[in-house]
Amino acid sequence: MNIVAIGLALDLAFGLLALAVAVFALRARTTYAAVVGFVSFGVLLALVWFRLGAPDVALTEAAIGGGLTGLLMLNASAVLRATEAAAAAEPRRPGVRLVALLAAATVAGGLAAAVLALPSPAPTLAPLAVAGAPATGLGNPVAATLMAFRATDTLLEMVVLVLALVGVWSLTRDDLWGGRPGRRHQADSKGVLVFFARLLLPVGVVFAVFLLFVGADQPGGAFQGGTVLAALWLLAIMARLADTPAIDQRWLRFWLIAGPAVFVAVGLAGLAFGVGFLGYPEPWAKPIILAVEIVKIVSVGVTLALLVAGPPMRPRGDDR
Amino acid sequence: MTPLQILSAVLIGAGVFFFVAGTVGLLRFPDTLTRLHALTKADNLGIGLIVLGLLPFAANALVALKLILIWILVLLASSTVSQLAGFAARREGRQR
Amino acid sequence: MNEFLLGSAVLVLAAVAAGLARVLRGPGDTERIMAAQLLGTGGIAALLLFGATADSTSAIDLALLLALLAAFAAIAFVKKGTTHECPGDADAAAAVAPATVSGPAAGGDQR
Amino acid sequence: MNSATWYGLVGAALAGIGLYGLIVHPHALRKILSFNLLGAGVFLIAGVVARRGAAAGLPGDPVLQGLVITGIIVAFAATALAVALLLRLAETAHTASLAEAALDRQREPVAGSDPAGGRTGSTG
Repeated sequence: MNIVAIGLALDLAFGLLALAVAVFALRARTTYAAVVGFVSFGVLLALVWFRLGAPDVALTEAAIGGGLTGLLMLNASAVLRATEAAAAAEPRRPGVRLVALLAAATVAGGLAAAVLALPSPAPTLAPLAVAGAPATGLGNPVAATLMAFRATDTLLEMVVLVLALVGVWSLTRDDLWGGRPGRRHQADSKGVLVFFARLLLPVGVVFAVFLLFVGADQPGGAFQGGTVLAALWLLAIMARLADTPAIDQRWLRFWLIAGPAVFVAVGLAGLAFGVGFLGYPEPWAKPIILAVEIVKIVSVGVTLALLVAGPPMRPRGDDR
Repeated sequence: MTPLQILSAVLIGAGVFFFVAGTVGLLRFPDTLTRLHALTKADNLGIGLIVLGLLPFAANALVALKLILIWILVLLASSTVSQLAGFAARREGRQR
Repeated sequence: MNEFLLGSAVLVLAAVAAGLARVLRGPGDTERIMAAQLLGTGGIAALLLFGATADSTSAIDLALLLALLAAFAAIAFVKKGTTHECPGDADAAAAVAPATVSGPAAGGDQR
Repeated sequence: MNSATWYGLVGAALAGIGLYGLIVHPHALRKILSFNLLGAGVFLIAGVVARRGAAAGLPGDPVLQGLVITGIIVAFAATALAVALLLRLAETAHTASLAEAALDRQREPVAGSDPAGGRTGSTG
């Protein structure tokens, strides 16, 4: 067996496993089991992304798909557990399965045909990205894409995160506005979880900062680091080392808008200095990008954690 | 093959063996707590031996440090999860 | 040596895939958590093994992230899936689901 | 067949699986989950296109990879909003099924303070 064949076997195994877990998440009886499957799927997908030569995407998928989305759905499935039986017992209209199967087969078949018919040689922007990278001072072309070539996308994405949070908060019951998101967590009488969280938090924070700084030249970056920070904060909340903050606090609001605001400020400064919106004057490009990223990591971390925590459910005074 | 490579191969092989053994235990053991016991073999020994086997390949000290940190994190995580899952299984009173 | 490392990765993955049958079969949610934990650990091992063939530091960073978050997900599973909710919590859970307090029913047959 | 094409086919299959679940499942949380599977399939195909664009010493087209990262984060934000909407729906309509919620609009109770738990489980 040569190395290419074993590599292909590995890819086949990853793909089949991912499909099997996806089918399980689709067919599982309880939502809880489906979410367990979905999180495993996220881990597998991260490995697939790595095999596809996209370690930056792999880090994002691992942090979001394997971490935050899973927690979000778990919270929801715990709250909705009693609604499952009714939904499962709902009378199905005949033919829905057949129509769904047809639609799914059509879409999957069409996409598969498109994949097989992709043009060769493939169009690519990789040479352009490599040529443009020195001007940004970044060694990681994906980071250069996110922070320079397609910086408007990243800016709008940060705005979308804040808008989504505004949407979530707008679902608050009137009497709970300004309260704390999520329910109170049970005290962990055995102390295992507290012990674990205390050990993990410092390691995790160091790793998040490491991801931020390594992101300039290697896979990593503020989004991935911010997601780790969000997960750590949520872990501290689960272990009751911290409580969710009341949503009308000034510092919270400050960090929510700090990321997009700094980004916009840098963009406007670019206009003022004649290099265009979100353009960076060349020798300053890397320090500016790094400054934006440092603000972004905190901003993203706070926003993502609050998105998972959901709208306020307890009055502000209801702390531990 | 140098002696170091042979040592590596033996360690990695042993690690793979514990992964297989852990899986077999997870599939074949009769109740939740014994399955938990099998799982910790894969988690602690399996990845530990593989990390030990990969250490000679580490390009520099930082990589080696990260490898060891991964092992410690997995150890920490698996013992915490085992404790919590064990409590949960006992509270549910299931002995399947 | 590289063939050996990649082959080991395939073996670990195959073992973990067999373990996934536990996720499918259950019987309880605890088993599902265990299988997910095994998949996470096995994924990390496979990643380290084939990362070593490619000399890439990003494989190790990804493995570190997975190790950090595997525990996070598993703890959330245990806390959300099998513990009983605090009876004092008068929130949506209590309103929507007055009968949340029954562990064994979680894996019951609803279809 | 090379690895990239294989993963492209996996992506196509994932999109199909996700779409099927989105249509068939009555429970809205399962719909959200299926939608995420669908999205994962589409992202994966984008990743395959990026992989095929490997050039200039890079393992893939970094611009497309950057866009996928943006896409994953935005998909997460949308998922969080959808879950919040669903939980609010369940709180007021006591069901997680969209069809049933539409039938139940007139039965609006006082939100979140109904200790009897409404009609959960009473259908069948």
